[in-house]
Amino acid sequence: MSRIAGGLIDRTRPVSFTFDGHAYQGFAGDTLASALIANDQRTVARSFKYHRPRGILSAGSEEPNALVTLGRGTGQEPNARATMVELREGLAARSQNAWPSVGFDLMEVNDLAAPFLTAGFYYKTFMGPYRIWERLFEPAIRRAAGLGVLSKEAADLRFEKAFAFCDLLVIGAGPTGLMAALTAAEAGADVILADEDFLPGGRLNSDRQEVGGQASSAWAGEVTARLEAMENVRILRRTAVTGVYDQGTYGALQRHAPGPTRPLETFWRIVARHAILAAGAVERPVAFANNDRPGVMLAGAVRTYVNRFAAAPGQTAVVFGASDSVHRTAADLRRAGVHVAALVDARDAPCDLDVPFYPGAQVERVLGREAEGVVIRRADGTEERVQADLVAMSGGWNPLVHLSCHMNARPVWRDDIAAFVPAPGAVPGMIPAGACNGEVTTAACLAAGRDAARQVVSDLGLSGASPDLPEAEDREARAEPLWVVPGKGRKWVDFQNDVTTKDVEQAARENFRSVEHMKRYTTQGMATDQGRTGGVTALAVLADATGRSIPGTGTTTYRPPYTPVHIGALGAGGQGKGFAPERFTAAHPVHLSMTAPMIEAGLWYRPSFYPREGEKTWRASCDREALMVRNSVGICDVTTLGKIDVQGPDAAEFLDFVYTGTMSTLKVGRVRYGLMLREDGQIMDDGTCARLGEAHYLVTTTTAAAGLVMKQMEFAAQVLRPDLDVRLMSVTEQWFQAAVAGPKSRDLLNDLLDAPLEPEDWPFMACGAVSVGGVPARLFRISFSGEHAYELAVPARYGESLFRQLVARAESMGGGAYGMEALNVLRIEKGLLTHAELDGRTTAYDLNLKGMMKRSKDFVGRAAAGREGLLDEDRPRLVGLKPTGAVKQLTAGAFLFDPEAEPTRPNAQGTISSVAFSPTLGHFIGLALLKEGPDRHGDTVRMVDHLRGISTLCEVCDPVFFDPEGGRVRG
Amino acid sequence: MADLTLIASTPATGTLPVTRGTMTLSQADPGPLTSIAPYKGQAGAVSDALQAATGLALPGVGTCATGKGAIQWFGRDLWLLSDMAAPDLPGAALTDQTDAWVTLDLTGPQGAEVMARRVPMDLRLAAFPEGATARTEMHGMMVSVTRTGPDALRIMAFRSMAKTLAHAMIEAMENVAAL
Amino acid sequence: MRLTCPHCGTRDLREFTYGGAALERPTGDWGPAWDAYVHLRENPAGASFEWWQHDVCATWLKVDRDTRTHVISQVTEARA
Amino acid sequence: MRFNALKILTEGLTGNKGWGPHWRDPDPKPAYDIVIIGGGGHGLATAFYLAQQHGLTNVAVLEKGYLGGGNMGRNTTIVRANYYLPGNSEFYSHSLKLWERMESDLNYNVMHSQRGLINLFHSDGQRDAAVRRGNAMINQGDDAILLGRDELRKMLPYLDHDTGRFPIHGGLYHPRGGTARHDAVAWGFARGASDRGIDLIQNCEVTGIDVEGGRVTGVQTSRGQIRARKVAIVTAGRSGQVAAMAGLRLPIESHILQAFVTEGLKPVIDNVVTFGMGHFYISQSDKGGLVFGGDLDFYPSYAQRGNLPTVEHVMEAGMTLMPMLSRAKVLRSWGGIMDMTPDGSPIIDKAPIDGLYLDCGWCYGGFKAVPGSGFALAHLLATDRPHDSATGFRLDRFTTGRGLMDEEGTGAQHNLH
Repeated sequence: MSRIAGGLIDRTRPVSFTFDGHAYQGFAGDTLASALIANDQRTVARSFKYHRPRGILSAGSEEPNALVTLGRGTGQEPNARATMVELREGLAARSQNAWPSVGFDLMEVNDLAAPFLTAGFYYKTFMGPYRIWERLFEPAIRRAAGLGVLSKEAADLRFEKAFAFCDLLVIGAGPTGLMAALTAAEAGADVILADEDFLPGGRLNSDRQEVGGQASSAWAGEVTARLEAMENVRILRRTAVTGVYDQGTYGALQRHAPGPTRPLETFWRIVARHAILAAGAVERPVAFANNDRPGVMLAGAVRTYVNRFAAAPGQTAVVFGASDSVHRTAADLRRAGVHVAALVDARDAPCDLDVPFYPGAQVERVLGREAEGVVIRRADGTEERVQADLVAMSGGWNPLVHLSCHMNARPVWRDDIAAFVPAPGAVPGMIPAGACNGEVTTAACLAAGRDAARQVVSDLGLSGASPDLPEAEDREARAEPLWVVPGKGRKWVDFQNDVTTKDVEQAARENFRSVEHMKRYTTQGMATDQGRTGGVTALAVLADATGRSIPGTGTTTYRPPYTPVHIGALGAGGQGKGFAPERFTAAHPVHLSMTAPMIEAGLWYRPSFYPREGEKTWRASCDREALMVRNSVGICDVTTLGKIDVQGPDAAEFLDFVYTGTMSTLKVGRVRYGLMLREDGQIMDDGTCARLGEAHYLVTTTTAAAGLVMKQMEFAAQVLRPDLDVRLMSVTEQWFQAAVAGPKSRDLLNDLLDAPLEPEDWPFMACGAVSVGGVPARLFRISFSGEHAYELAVPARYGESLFRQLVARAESMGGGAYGMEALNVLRIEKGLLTHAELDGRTTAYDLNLKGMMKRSKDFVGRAAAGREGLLDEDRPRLVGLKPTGAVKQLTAGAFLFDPEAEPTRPNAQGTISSVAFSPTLGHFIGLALLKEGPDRHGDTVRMVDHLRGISTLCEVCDPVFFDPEGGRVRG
Repeated sequence: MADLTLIASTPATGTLPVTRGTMTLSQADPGPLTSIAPYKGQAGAVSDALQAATGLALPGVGTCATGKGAIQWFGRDLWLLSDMAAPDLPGAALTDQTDAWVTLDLTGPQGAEVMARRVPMDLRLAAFPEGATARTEMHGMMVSVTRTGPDALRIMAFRSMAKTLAHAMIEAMENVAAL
Repeated sequence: MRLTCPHCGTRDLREFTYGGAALERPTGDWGPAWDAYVHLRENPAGASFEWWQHDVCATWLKVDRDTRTHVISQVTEARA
Repeated sequence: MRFNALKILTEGLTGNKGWGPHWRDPDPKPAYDIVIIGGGGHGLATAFYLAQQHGLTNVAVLEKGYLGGGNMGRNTTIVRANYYLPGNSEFYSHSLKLWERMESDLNYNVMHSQRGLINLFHSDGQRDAAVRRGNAMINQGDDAILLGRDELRKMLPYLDHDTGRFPIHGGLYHPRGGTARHDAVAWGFARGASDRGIDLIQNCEVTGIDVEGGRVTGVQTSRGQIRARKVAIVTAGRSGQVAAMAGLRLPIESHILQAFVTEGLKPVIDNVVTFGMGHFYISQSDKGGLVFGGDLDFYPSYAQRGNLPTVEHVMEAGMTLMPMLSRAKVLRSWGGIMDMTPDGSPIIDKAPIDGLYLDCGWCYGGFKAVPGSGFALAHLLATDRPHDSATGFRLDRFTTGRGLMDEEGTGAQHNLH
């Protein structure tokens, strides 16, 4: 055990966990990483390409190495960063990407082949012969690549999403963020403070320093408590702001402490009038040989483990860097009882610690598979080997500029701190402050936080005294950039993706000199940490290799998310039925009670057919239902058709504009069939238009197009014809509507309605008010079956009851309910259209409806429909088909050819849009779009359905198969 | 002609009321609903006529008024009268909407937290006080939200989506209760 | 992205639908003016005048928006 | 330098010092026979085929940034030939054949992987539409197989076949569909063109197109004037701006399409799966990342970034289709700028100005079209006749209404395809 005294862990609450099956103990307040360190687990993972053993590099979300799998089986979480996993009782973590074990991984053989696996090697080999890539090379590469394993089982994991609004979003709860939040909150602003960690404070919890006369961690705790007590402050712990979007919208992912019914995570969309980016900075590694070995750790992380988690990452340490902060690291290690074998400062700087000190020297390489020592190159050029199991390194700090780049701004280079900082004005409304903006002392961060908040307070028009700045460390921490140590060996710049300085140099030699080319060629920065630690180092190597400065070489941009986000969180609510609302008609319980299989139609559910005892196939039910309508009476729930109420002094003129036909001449109490075009002249939808009053119409649409039609009509009313006084209102939901179709439909209604229908008042295409059971209803004598038929509408609350009554009466008359299948048969028999024919590519001309376009008036789509190409004679146009060959089946989706032609694209003459078996006619019938179709009635064509393996000859005929004179519908 | 009685059924929300934590969701009956869309230049006259007939004038955008019945702003040039039959209003397009909506009442102190899981609007009391109403979106549904009390919100959605609405609300209530 | 509906105030993008470039519809038979209206686009990289609908209150809007930055400088009712 | 395993071996043994540039970085010459504006996939492929097919090498490709830096590096790398309408059908069929010989053409492993593509359907109507499309593919000589519920369940057991919002009835399987390594395609074409003598000029922004007497004479660039007998605009995402330099207005609106990749995972999705009802498509890269995308953000944009509603919709679609995804983490997102046309199909044609050629309007299908487009444009540039595979991509089809190729049937609103 390497547990030491002190720290911010709760020693009264021990926590048991396992790693690779071994039982360990940590404490509440530990991360998995700190607990593993405290239990002397050095190798915790394997790298992506070479499968090199890896330890823990960092103490934050920038961790490239220590990725583990949590849990097992359904719901297991691959690629969890040990540094971000809050230790909890029973946590079971496993190493990944290693076999048989993380200590002995056979794939480590890749490391021996490293000279042949350099940047981009795979672009230069594995080519041909035919399909050998898919069959041999690719499967091997795929198995070797990847990290953790995703369970293929669907887990029932609860994630959620939420919206939040605030005056000020403070991103990061380090010294800058805490001070900013406090300043704004005390002025009365509505503040959200978000921090990735479960403990606010940032580096105040990691470094030994005083703020306001007390330990910095205590000050952080005190401020957090003050903020928590304020009603105008919300502190979101464990929350990473992941993305910046337009007009002050921020995405943020909150992990929750586990609980039985709790969501795992909340994905927040935060709308903030202002934001302060106080994200801090992460430390850079130094590129020296074998800098990836377990035991090599960032110096700041070493301090975090020692000071905050009371876990010593080693017994004997070498500390290496070119900044004052490495001296601080050495001091903290000593205080923690870790032997500091060498403090190596690449600068020629003084040292006031009693440790072996190497000014002007560098750590040249690490010895051992897990660090056992280092080779130090002294200022005089001589070498010295020093034993150590911990190498703390610091190559300087990268301000966390990521969020400032999400709206395309590129960060700007500051030579004085050798780092990129956010571009001014990078995100409207967001002020970068503190370490992420290049501040290096605690005092400067506190002041920057307060100043940024003051600016926001003033912009919000608030006032109030700002809190006093607490006293804090103000010593200028001097640092010099330190990128690459000269010497042989492989030096890692991207630990996870195994990219070394050699790869970057080779990329430059191969002319991948643009930083984007280098990244994509070497994969540097493309791993789960997105190059957060080593990215700027890689840039420095590329700059050196191409003889340019770092800012002259460029920077890469950062895109959301800042830290990886579960698809389950971003897609919360989508699983199962949640993806889109479900719509049910009022008669849904009746359909279910009649055991009708329900099918989706848009968002609605509609009955497919109503099976009766003895009916073994859907066809048996469908045939019976279709014949029922032809011979007696059928009832069909047609509620889902869109219904739009159009009223106003100019309603008639308006409808003349949106329909191809003329609705202004329609008499009150009558219905007309109508076509609506898109402005490009092709059909958008068809339906009926009923005139209920002089200035009152009811438009029906197809189920699928209801929303689209409403939108286009509003557009026409508000944008195209604002001169017309008309009001549109959807009444789809208000009315339950049922079709009553068949020769006995009038008898049925006469038995049902409060007053019988006088035949002379109810000719075909009449409409009007009726009463049923005392309930005011609407009746339309319209037909989608070719039969004498009506549609009866009642307020939705009565829908279920009405449908039951209708079906019961129909059944007593030898009829019954019919579903979508029979409806489809009936309409095909009559050559009536659905979206199988109105597929968005057909014109009125194509469907033999050219006469419905009243070109003497303006209407939407009129001009474009007149384009010559839309009136070409050889366009596929609507016909009927009957099978005449040996095979008596037709299939929708089949193509049509001349009987002797090869069934290839150049010979295609058309396609079949709809087919049905007509029980009335006793054979299959189809609707098709055939070149010059209307001129080819009586011709024979061949139908070929390659996919279903069906081919047959058919006769081209009129698309109206049944009762072409329409006697039944009018009778 | 037969002796026939049609039985009314309520929107199919599943079993309500439901309580999760501090919050309760119940189905409300707002009585008759009528949409009122004044024609061009008629809003003032329609408001006057409505006031004369019912005591309720057309309220401003985003607000509602209550008296014997209630009237709420409901969209562009559109209001919704509830809990009373509509009077004759010649300057406006009226439609009966009584059966077009499912109406749920969400009561309890965490209404804003629950709604924050569902709609992209700030519904905290300070931003959305009593008398405020809004049209907004909830997971693919177009809804209306009205604050009917400090601890009470009323949500309306299309009747056909009653089940989805209730499910979405209950799930949000569960999450708030658990966190 | 957030747009400010003249009725409802500033709302999330998910409540809105883009409806095409804000062009004036020609009259008469098909010709170059119609081709320009239906097909051709200035497609500016910068200030762009667009029709949008605020779906939840049904208002069609004219939006002046920068296509490079998504900054919205003005929203009015379509025919305000 | 020819690439092969032996070369890797010898270089590996000698310190990898012998690798040379994949392409040259020449300064622009004062004049060329042909100038291609745009060093993306299509421009580079055009250059390669001009040299390989037509022996034309007095050609320059002008790129304002770095090669392959636009949509070529921001897509979901899907390669397929599964179109329904004539015009598209023969073009993508030809393009797929070029993919199948690309690695030997280029001596570059672009990791073209024909792992199969499946389009799901959820109703009888959608099945019929899928069959119609599959029949069109077979009419064209390509491959298509109809999968029923049970076959699909065996092939893709991880889908939520029954309890998702749109239960799955089956799929249209296109075995030759697949993916490729997008960047490598650009680099391979660049290397092939450069090796054959074509000048690839990076950091060279075209600022003007010179037209004299109705004829193109050259271009103005950030690196000076370059004269040319023929100029091709191959700048998807910026087509409108570049065409405007010649006074043209195009039937194109630029829209954002976002795409996503997860952290690396061991193999879990073997094919390309397309979920039309949810506007969602997904595959897994050889590195292990799940690469997926959805629909446009639906507003015009040049910002190369989108907003959350689309992001969330894509993720929700993923969750209803394959709930196992909940534990995968999105690592990176990006946005490409799509040239959206009124019928969703592209344009390869002469412009109404002599010597000016257009290759644009690829909507979001540009990646798979790279070789086909380069081949067809090279043919048009070299012969002034459209290639047989691309006779349908005429600019005037919108004006006349003849030969529209609206695969989605959504009409002339650019963003709806």
